[in-house]
Amino acid sequence: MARVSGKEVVDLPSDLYIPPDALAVFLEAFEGPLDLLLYLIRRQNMDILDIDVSEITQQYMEYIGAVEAMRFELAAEYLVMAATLAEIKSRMLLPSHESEDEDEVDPRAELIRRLQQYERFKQAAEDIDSLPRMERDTFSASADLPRLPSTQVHPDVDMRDLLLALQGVLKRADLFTSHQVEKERLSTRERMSAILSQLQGEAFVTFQSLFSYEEGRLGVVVTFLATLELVKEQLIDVVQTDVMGPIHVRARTAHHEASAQADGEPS
Amino acid sequence: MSEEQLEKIRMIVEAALLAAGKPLSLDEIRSVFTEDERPARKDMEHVMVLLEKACLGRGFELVKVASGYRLQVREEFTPWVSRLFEEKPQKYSRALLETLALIAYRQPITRGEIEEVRGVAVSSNIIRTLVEREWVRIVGHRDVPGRPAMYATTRKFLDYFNLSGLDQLPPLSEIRDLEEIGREIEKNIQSSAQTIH
Amino acid sequence: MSEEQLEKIRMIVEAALLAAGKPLSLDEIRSVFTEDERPARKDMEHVMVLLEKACLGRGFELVKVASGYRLQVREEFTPWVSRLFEEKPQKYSRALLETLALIAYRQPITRGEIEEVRGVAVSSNIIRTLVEREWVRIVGHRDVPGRPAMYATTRKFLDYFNLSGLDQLPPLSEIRDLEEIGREIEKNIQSSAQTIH
Repeated sequence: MARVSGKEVVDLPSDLYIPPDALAVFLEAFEGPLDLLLYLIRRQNMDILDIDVSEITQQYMEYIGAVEAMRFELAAEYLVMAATLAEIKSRMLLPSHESEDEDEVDPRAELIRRLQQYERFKQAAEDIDSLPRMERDTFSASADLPRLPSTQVHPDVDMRDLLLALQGVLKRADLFTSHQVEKERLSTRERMSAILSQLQGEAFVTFQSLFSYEEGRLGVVVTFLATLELVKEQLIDVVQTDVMGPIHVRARTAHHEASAQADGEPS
Repeated sequence: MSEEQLEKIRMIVEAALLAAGKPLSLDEIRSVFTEDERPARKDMEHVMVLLEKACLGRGFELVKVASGYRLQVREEFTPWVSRLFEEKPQKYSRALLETLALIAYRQPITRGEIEEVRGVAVSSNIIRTLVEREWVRIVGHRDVPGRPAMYATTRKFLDYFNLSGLDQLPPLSEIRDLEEIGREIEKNIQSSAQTIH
Repeated sequence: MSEEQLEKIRMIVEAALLAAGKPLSLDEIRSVFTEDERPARKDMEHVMVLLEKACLGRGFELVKVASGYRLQVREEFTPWVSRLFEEKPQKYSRALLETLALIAYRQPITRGEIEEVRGVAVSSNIIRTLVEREWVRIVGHRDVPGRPAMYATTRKFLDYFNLSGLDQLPPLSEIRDLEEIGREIEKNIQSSAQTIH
């Protein structure tokens, strides 16, 4: 039986009957007309540089003929090669004219060049096939992992991106014209947040404890403004039980706060 | 069995475990040997002990799990190895940045108030992401129906942006000039995108 | 760097390569270290030599391929290891291998140029298989009518065949003497190829 390596295909004497099965396998074994030609040349022990064109052409035609007789679909390339061979054969029969230009060379040259070229890559394909290959000649080594600590990587944020986002949203909300946001001192807003986190839980806190004297006059003013704003926004209760007595403050929502506390640990 | 034979079997077992990439039972390991060379279970167990010892001073160790033996990376090296699998952080969405900006400038603010300004709903994911990153926290609840949480920024937020206080945030009046900056950035992004192609 | 430090780095590198299960470049390996502990490239190369030596007498070895370093099963143990896998390793057709060889040695090359050498049409299936395996990719289009795609091999191709670079491919056989005859033709082809570029 035929082997796919091409060279060692079952020997089919050109003058003998070719069994149909063998022919099918045989055709599959060839990668095209050049491959078939190489096979024929090797089988005849010819030197590729000194091909007996008429002998090779004759054998080639016999194969083509046999294939066609079996009504196998034959790739057009095989027929083109048949025509090429016929042409070379006829040109070699003609005496070469001296008057022809200097480029006149052995008419076999182009065929030989192509055969050699093809043979190189046919060999190269075999070489590549014999390289040590993953999953056939070796396997990549991998080890399992113990449970990895989950490391979450946070995206970086540029202040400019943040401001651009704000600008976009303010534009949409048309807040530039009302200046609603702009009027407020941010330090007051920050202090409002700070006071609110101080007021976690139900307990009242003395009004004084909101102030820190180390902050100086400005700090006191900011805290005072923040307190007023919180009162205005109804976020805190300010209680004075006795006239001139101590003032107490507590978050308006303190009695519902217990669950929120876990989320918002003051930093 | 000779020392030498055991060594060779140990190498084959190591190769098999590293190629399998999953635990192999003792019998599965034995099945890589042809019948006439297959070690007895007792010998195989001995080989496993040899292999375990051979993994001292290496990056991996032999571990016995329910379905058999496996080679795994030594736990002590996971801090390094896990960096191989760190996913590149995705960029934050525009919606998240807008929400963050509003919390920064308008704190304390409820989700409803953010939605009012933005004109669209704020997904819980966004709030969760900001809270998980510890840039935003709940500082109280507004005393209105539903008692919505009020959000404020944290010290971590300030630290990240190198601010000593919120008053260091650019005033809103400057933000209008940002239009200029914005165009610049867009232009840069576009030109760098072009060089990539 | 002390002996001890180098040993530890060697173990970490081994762990990282086994965890990755694919080749890692020197810089990818270095990236598992934090900035302050990251070894210089020179030290890292030294560690790779240490690791290579440490794999003697083991079931696996360190190999350098195009994408970097890979730990893989020693070829001598493949007969045993391959019994783990029921599927036989895929065989590739001559047509595919010849096409691959032409792309590898003649890249960048168009399908038409491959067909010219092989003397037969190249099926789309073959190209698709090569591209799907990521052994081959389109690197451009030749500026001739039809603008045919030009193919080249990838690093994955080199990795798969255990090559560290194209120069490691087995050398092409010489074209023998009668080349004089073909030289004229070659020259013509080259000059027409040059006008193509």
